[in-house]
Amino acid sequence: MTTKNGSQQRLLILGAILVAVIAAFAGWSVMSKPAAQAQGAKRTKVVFWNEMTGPAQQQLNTFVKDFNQSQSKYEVVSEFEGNYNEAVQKIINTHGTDASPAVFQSMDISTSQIHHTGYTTPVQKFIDEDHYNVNQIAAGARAFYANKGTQLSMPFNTSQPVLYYNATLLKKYKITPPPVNPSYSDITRVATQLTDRSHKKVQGMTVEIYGWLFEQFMANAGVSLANQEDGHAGTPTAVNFTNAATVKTMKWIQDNLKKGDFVNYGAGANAQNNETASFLSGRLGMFMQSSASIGQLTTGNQDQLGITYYPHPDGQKSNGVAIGGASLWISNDKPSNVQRGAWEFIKYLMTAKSQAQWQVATGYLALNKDSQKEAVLQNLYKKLPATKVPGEQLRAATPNATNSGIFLQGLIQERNLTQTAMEQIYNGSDIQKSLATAQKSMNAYIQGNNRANGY
Amino acid sequence: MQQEITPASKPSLKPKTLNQANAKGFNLHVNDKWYALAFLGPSVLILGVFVFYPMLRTLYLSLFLTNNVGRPTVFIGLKNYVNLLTSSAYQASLQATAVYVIGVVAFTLILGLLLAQMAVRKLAGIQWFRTIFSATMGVSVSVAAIFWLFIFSPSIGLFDQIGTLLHLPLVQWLTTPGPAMIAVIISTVWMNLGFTFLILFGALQMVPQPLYEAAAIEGASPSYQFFHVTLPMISPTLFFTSTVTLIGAFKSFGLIDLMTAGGPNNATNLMVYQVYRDAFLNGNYGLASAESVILAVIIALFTLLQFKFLEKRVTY
Amino acid sequence: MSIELKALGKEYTAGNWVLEDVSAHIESGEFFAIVGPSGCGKSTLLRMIAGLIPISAGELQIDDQVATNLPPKDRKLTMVFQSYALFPFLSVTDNVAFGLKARKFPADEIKKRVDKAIDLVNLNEFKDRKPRDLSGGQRQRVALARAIASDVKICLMDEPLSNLDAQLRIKMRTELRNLQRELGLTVIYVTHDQVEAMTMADHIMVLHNHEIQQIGTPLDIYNQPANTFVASFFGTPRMNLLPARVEADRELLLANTLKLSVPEPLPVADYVVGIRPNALRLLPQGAGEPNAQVKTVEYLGSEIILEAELADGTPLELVAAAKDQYNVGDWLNVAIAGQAYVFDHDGQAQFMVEGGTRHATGNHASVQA
Amino acid sequence: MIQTKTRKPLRYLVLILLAIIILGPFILGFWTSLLPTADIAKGALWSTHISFANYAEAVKQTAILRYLLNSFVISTLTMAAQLLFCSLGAYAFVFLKFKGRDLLFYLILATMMLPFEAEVIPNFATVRQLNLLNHYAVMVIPFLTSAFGIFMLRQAFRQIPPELKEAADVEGLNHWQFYWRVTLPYARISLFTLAAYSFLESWNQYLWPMLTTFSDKFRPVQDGLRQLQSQETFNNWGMIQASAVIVVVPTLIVLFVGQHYFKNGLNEGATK
Repeated sequence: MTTKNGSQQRLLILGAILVAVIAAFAGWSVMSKPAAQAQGAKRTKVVFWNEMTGPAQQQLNTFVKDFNQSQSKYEVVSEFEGNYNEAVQKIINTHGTDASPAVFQSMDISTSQIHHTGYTTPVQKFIDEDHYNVNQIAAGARAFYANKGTQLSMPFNTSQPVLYYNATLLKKYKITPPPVNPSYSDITRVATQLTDRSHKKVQGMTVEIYGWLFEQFMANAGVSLANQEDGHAGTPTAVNFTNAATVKTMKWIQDNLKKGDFVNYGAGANAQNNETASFLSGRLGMFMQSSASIGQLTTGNQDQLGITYYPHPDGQKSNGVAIGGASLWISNDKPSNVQRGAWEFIKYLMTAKSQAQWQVATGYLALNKDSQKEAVLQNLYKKLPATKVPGEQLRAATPNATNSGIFLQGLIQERNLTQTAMEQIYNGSDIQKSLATAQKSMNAYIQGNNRANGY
Repeated sequence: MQQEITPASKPSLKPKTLNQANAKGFNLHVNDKWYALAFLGPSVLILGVFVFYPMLRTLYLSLFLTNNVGRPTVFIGLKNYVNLLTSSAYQASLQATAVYVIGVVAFTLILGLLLAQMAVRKLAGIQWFRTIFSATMGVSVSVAAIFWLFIFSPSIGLFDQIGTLLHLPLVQWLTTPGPAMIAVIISTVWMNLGFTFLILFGALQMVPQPLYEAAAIEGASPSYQFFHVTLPMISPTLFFTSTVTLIGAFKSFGLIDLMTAGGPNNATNLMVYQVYRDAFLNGNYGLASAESVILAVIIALFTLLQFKFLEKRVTY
Repeated sequence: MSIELKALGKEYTAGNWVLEDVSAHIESGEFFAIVGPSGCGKSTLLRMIAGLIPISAGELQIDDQVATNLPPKDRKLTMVFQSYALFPFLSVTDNVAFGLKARKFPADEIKKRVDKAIDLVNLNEFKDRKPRDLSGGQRQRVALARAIASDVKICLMDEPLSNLDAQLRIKMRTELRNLQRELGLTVIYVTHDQVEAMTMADHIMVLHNHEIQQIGTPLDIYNQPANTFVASFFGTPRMNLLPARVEADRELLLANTLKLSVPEPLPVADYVVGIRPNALRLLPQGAGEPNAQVKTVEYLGSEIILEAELADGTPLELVAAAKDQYNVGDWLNVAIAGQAYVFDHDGQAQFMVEGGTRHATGNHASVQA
Repeated sequence: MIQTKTRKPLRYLVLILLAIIILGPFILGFWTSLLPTADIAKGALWSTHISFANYAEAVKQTAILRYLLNSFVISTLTMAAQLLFCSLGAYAFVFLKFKGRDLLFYLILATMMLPFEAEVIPNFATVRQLNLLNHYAVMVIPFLTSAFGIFMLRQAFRQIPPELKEAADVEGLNHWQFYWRVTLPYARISLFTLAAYSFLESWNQYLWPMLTTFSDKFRPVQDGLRQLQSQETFNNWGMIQASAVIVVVPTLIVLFVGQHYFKNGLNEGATK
């Protein structure tokens, strides 16, 4: 009796809540929509997928808004798709469906994979059609996303691996700063002096367990990681981790770790957070990281920040490092007017003004050569001269097969494997053996992958 | 001994061949196939397309190498399985899953039982506690993950602050392997508690009071009563709850994704997460299919165990 | 193993007494029944004795030791529940052994006692069965065996037979009684069934309205009810209670119809007179003025129960011989032929009249004892 | 028991401790959602600037309300569909007579053993083929029915006295009429339980929407929170906590209002 009445009453209340909430939401979404829809009705919609977070995302959203206001033909809709790794498979998996993007950002090491899907229209097509002056874009960045003379995608957010040092600390302990293009022994010297003179209160240097850094050591030494000239001449069939330069580099790190002049912060986001925190609090003298960290390292840092090029092995000239970051691609599953809109958007992002603003806002390098003249960038350099260094490093290197990235599918695996090897080496394992194990696994992977794809 | 089952308590997993009205009614010889088609058609279609077919397809895919757009290209037999079972990374993932599942099931049950036991006795205001104890049923994965992410976050999180106050060594909860596993287990257990509490509480309420009275008079201490009356009485429900929790733990994904993304150093890289990684991050669909098959077999075994027990199950 | 209840009381919420001033003495080896309608507090009293619920007032002595605040397990008693309280997951043997195991008796001692107890209740063939595979009577015996095995001499029973069918109940009454005598148990037996109490108990405590109505042997209770409640509670069919007033000097007029002569003059007041149906006689047709009309006729085989209405509308139950024929609507001529109990208007017994002689009633003595 | 009298304060203490443990994350989440992020970042769990600013920010800057709407739409549709199709299916297994019924029932029962998580790869391919990606449909269609729901309702329908069906046959009711007029009203408690269960199940979906939605327009709330979490490199804790609270409050209300049903329904499920 009572329970029945009670239960029916509760049912009613529940139903009412459900209906009310849905009605409220429906009302809200209808109210908030018409403006946007009316505006977009006549325009060609260009869906843009990106993986930018934090300030970079804010800046990117501003670009999108400005682009949409700057013309009336296209409407770019920006969607954040998570991290780089997630985005690659999302892009591949949605291709040919209504859900796919017209233009998307994809990370450096996915270049070969995306290209091989055949799902994209190389930007070269639009460069040719428009007679777009591609020379205004940094060559080192372009080379990374080109294959056999064809520009596959447009480099966008681009960083350089650099070495950061705490200039104030060095001054305090009366240590000569490393030269702008240091060799391994230059770094060893500074690390040893820092550790000794601070009585171990400051740790000299750390090299994060990070496959990207492993690749850059090889690039700067001028050795290929994969055969077929790092894939630029054809599909690689094997990798070479056990070459003399790599062994030498690993030995350099291992020896210094043993001596206690270097320190191991591990791998992953954890390591990055920790080394940054230690560096900012003056407990770590030097570390290597993407130039995109500059913003984080300068805001609120009382100490003066020093930046050098990526270190190179002794007894040879530095070959230059490859860039990191991501590029913009145009999908070929959209009608030509949409693809055209995508290209127009890319062009907008690559203007000198946009690129200068991009570097100031994010720390990624301005790729348009004319950006250097822009007032915003000049102001930045004036305020923080060290921020010039990454750009100079990029321009200093002549692109060649070994410093233009690795055109290989499965670089995610490569990084996992090399990181495992680095971890073992840092913990004192035999260098040759650790590298050989990683190499064997990677070669097996490449063979399987080539077989599966019929190369 | 004889697992004699009284008709009322018989769990009806077995369809009765002669059914109710139709067997007795005058439409004895009617065949309702057109009705059956209309009534069952939609369900059969959906289950066929989204449950049956995919299982077969997963099995099929697991025997292949897949190319960079996910199509099976080269038949390699059981090679994916061999590779997996010999890979130390996959073994580590299995091990992490085992630790996680055991931890989650054990603590969920123990705490759930404690909550239920505390809430079952009559006390003024006990209704409030019962409501509170069931509250986490209303919490979804993401919310739970976000709440706990904050609690575990370094320097600003609750645990860190308490640790600092007590001058305990700081623990980097989510970025050191061991503590990260503990953190995800704690979060999962918390999320599970509401449901587990409600079920176990219901079971405890159904234990007849005279059993406790008899036990008390016969000289059983409260703890003796708990182990020799309460536990045996609710053992069917306990079993049900543990298998549900266990299967749920095997399927855990959201919490891991949000809190640790399988890290640090793959310490919380559970089986489902490994499937996701290999398929939707690495694009290795053949291998991921093999991992899916292994996962499905394990879960199916436990589900089967549950069914079997339900069928044999004795209701007192 | 005697038990002494000294002015026991129970309140669940302050000032709200469900039992008040309950005092009694239960002799060692006695079968003591507590009877009353449902809700009278008889189970509460039993649970207070068992220690399952706290005693709010008074004192409980078991074997001359104060036990008021002892936990149940230290009261040296055992209990048989209405629902038997068997552990469904344990076999008969394990159920019987439960208490012994809880008290950590040595295994051989447990086995000896359990075997003996099971033997006593004739459950040897069912030792390994689970309760669900036993009939109601068998379950009842398991509960008994468990009580026996504990080897304590006080056994509390809470309506142990009420879940059995009528025939089995009668059989079990005898068995229970025999067992109790054989083992020399002190039994406190709660029941709502007056027949059970009458047939089994040495002494009966009648509870009603939160307090004791009467304590006495079955015979006392039946023959000398202390008040109208006790009078009407015991005996089948129930005693007729008729309003009465003083009509003449030595005469009461019952329900404005029947006359009852009393040996001495009574103060003028309202009275209630109780007459058991079998103390009423049906006079042959035409022997006098008909004074009651038949409303229902119930044939029991050996006799007939008649429900009639006196002239002023007061209902009256009578017993008639089976050989006679009655129809609804027949007029009867009813006369008093046996004992008549006179109660004051509050229902307290005054005296009993039989054939015009007065007898004392209401064994108040045992209440005060 | 007698001892409990003295233990009462102790039991309250334990109860309160347990309540704090259970409620702790809620309270902390709610509390920090009221604090300025700057204070949280400093590790201060106390602030004089208590406000709902984080909520305003969450609603204005993120699509949190859109996520909620999406989840409501998806969960409500899924719930309605499961009620319909599961009850139809269960009806067929109880009241219809046709060839292969038992075999079919066993097959459907068997699907309960197959975890959806292990089948996402082909299922993704299927919905991609059907061009359902990034739409409500992709999150509803695979869950239009459920083996568990059919099983549970079948149990409930079997409790319907056969006399009712016989009476209906005598009255000349066909199966549709009997299904609608007798079966559904008779099993309404079980239907409610299934409704609650399927709604929550759908509400808690995480992996599948994560794989199949690519825009805020369709993204449900679980993945919406993930989106917020991963977009914020400089952890804006105040706003994230506010979003989490916005998400949890509706379900908590539903839970407390419908508590009675969950309890009964769950226990029915657990003990049958």
